[in-house]
Amino acid sequence: MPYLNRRRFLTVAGLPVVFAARLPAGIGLLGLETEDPLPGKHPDLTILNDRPVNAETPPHLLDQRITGADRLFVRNNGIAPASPPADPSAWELRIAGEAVPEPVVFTLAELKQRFEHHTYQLTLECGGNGRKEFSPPASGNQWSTGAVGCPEWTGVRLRDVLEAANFDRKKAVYVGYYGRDTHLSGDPDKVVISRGVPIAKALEDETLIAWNMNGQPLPHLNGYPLRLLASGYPASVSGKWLSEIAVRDRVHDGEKMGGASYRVPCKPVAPGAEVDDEDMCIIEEMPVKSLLTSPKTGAILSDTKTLPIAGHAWCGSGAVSKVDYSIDFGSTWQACALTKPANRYAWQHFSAQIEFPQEGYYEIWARATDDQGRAQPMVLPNWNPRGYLNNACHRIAIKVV
Amino acid sequence: MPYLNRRRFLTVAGLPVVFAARLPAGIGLLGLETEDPLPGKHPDLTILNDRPVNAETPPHLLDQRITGADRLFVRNNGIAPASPPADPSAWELRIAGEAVPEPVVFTLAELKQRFEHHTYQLTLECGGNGRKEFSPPASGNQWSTGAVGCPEWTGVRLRDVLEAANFDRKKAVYVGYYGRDTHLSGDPDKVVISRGVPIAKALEDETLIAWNMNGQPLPHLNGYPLRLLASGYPASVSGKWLSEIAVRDRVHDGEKMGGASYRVPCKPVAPGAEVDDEDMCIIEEMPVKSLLTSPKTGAILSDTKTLPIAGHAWCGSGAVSKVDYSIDFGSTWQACALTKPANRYAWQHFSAQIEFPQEGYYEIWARATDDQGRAQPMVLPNWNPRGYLNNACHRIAIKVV
Amino acid sequence: MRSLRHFLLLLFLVVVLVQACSTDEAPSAPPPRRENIVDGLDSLTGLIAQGDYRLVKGNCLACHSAKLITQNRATREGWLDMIHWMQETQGLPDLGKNEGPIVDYLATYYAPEETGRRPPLDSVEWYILSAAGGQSSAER
Amino acid sequence: MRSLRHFLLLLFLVVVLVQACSTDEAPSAPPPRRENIVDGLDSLTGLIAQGDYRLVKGNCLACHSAKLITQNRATREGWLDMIHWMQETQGLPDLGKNEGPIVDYLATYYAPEETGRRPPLDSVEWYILSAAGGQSSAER
Repeated sequence: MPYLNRRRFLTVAGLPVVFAARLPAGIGLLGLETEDPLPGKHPDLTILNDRPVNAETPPHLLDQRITGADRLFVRNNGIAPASPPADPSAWELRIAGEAVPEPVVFTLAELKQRFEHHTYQLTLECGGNGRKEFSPPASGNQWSTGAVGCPEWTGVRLRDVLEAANFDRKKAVYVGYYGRDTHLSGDPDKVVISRGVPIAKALEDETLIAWNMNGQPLPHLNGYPLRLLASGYPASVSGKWLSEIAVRDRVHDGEKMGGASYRVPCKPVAPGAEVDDEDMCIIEEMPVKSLLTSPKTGAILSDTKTLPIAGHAWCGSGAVSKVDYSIDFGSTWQACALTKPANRYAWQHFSAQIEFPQEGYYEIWARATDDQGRAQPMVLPNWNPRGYLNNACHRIAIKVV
Repeated sequence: MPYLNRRRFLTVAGLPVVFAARLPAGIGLLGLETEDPLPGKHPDLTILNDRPVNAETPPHLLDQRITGADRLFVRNNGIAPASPPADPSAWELRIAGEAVPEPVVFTLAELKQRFEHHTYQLTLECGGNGRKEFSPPASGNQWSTGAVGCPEWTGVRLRDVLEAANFDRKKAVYVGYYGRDTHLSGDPDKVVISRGVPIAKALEDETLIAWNMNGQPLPHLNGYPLRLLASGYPASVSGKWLSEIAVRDRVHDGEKMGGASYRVPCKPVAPGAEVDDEDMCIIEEMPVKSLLTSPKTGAILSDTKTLPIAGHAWCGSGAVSKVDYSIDFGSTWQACALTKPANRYAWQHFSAQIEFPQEGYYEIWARATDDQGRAQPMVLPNWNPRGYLNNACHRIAIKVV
Repeated sequence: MRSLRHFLLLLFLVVVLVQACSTDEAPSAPPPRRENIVDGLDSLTGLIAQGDYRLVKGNCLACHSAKLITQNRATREGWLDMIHWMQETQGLPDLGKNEGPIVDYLATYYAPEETGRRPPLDSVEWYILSAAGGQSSAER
Repeated sequence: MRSLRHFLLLLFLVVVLVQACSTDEAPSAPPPRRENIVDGLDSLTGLIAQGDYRLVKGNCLACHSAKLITQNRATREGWLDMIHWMQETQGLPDLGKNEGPIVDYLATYYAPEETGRRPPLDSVEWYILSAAGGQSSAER
């Protein structure tokens, strides 16, 4: 019988439990723990779920140009490895799959020693960021705007490693990853999540096997000691606690590649529609988006009618070509200043100085447009069953008194 | 004691009536009548209220370039005169007020004979058109999109008549109207509504005292035999069953000129805010707006991916400079063809041919922009307590199968 | 004045009783519209037929249609504001002890809904549109 | 297997009773978090403390946090779909006779809300921002 500590007994005691007696060892009733579920993270992150750990970052905490490690959101599908590896340099990454002649294993030390190091600032955004606004509602973590960040990542190119494993360019269609997190059920044979990207994306310069974030080892909750990074796609393709890359001769069919997971209807559907699995398509490039990070929403201006605003804008491919803001609910728009990205897939920074015409309540809406002329919509874009890809304009509330 | 017919007895009988015994003569319990509340109107108008009569027109019924008399919405504040005048030519209009040396009375026959006739196509839109979308909700008739129309009106210029009454240009600030409708309470001393416009608006070429709509006498519900028309302002300034024009030396202070009636906060307020009367300002020019009148929403295209669309666009001053449509919730917009107005204050007609990229559910959004660069917002614009001036984009639903 | 009103009320009730017993209706005449409940709504007014809806029928519908109620949504405070506005400007008398139950009914069955800055398109009636020509071509 | 489970359940209850009577807690230790209701919510889980919320506590929280429930909204059918998905892919056992009451609870207290294509900005926490410099300047 599993060990049950006193606190757990007391809280279990009053319930009509049919399940508790079957609890596997180490699994308690949740919501009853007192430990910090977010070690190393900023205390103002919003915890959406503590098992698995999912937490997002309020917009004003993302004001930094390079997102701090303590501020990057956490979206775990399973349970992170219980403790960091004793010797991270011995961490093993296996390269396998139909398009590799035979599996090859590299330790983290070997990866660092053998391949050229690269550092890029790469945007990471959960495919479900913005799900909270879906109507009819979509099930899953109800992300508001904060499942996004843009730290600097250091590692080796996936391409270099696959080439060292002598992968077959003609056969290769997709890569899929595996990691060392544990399924929520505790079953060690269940894969938590195993997703990936088309081979062309895998071979891009910026697709990394990374061990450092902002010059420091990855935070434990974000994949320590090793993870994949394929920016521009939903963050779920960037596997954490990375232990294997499979170079596939077909579209990868790992856990959460099928069904409604990280897939949207191939054709637009009416809100609330039921969609068969066969009519769902895998999400690839994320749409253009922006976030107002300064000021924090709710600012009351009492001694001025002038307000500097700032934030970031990004998109899944190409670049953001402009950002505009509106204080009249989109009747008129004014241009913001916009920086070039530090590198491809890094978010860009916008800023403007707003002169309010008179006192009153205002909403400031920001709207980014990509280099294909596609702008953020002001309303929820195409509805989909799981609530992905909501890139509607971000907005904040301001009072001039 | 008032006369109560049998039907009224039966329906009153079962109720816990505290009020019925005090019913004035001629006033029954409403919702119990069987007569047509909309004589002369298209049967598909939507009745919002039958006492006072308020009815709006579904978008597809407004597809005509010149709105038919049977399709113009009805927004009455009181009860229309019980029966048309026996001799309309003897209908009297009095010109009075502080800025008129002494009151002058013209019969309708005199007006027709003495002054030059003018015909203009003039848009008439209720200030509360679109109120239904307000959130938090605003009280009053819950107009959807159909409290608008654009018939051709024939009459004389208000300016010519005021000049004939020798009004004082230096003293004149505002005109106010009075009409021959009856207050809901039945009290003959209560004024139903008495609004008006600034003198500059009153003196415009297109401000008419009109007796004809589309070459025929006005419909009874729309003001027969005589009404005011000051297009571009909320329709409530265009008084019906017109019996008097007061040329005022101050802003007119008639019924429904004050309080929250046809007024919005002078400064923008947060949704749901309480606003003191002294902080409310009279609505003047209506904002830019458009309506998709073809096809009717809900069209299923089974044998084509091509769809012609059409509609009208208008604004309270100046002209509409462009209309665009979007089928991706405003991420991208395409230009429509747009006609010039028949005359100032006439709505303009837009059209386009949509090629849908694939099967699926689509919403077609139309967005007009005025010659000042102000576009319709995609979302509810500034909230106000009574729900006026909602000019958010109109949209229809389409399926390509 | 008070006794006159009592007299009238009494007279009224007598007439109701007399009428209720009379059978002078021609057999071929359409039956009078009787109060009944269809799909949870009072068939004569469209009011939600729960709680004190009869108080609303008795006190509100002399001056305006029930549609002015059924198309609106408001909080308790909002409905009370509307009643007070009608009393101040439209001649509605004091509702006495009925005011509480009436406002309760309105705030319960006609409460505000949250629709955001853009409500969904709902209640779309779908129909087949042929490529050969829309319904609008004849009208323009 | 069945009798083993019965034995474990019995053992479990015995231990609960023994623990409930024990007083070996140091007096200075923080009091254990007891089940109670604050503002209508179960203080330990945040679940709305009405109806069969204890069934939800007992059957759902072994594998995931109550937050996965409290942040979601769905129809009865939607909640049932989620339960079936957990059973098919996540190892959730059959809930037996508890399934009905659990789904009823979820569909009642965590029903979908209509927010349209753009929800309102709500729960804004207002604060004074001085012209001298925003809070962001230090961070950028």
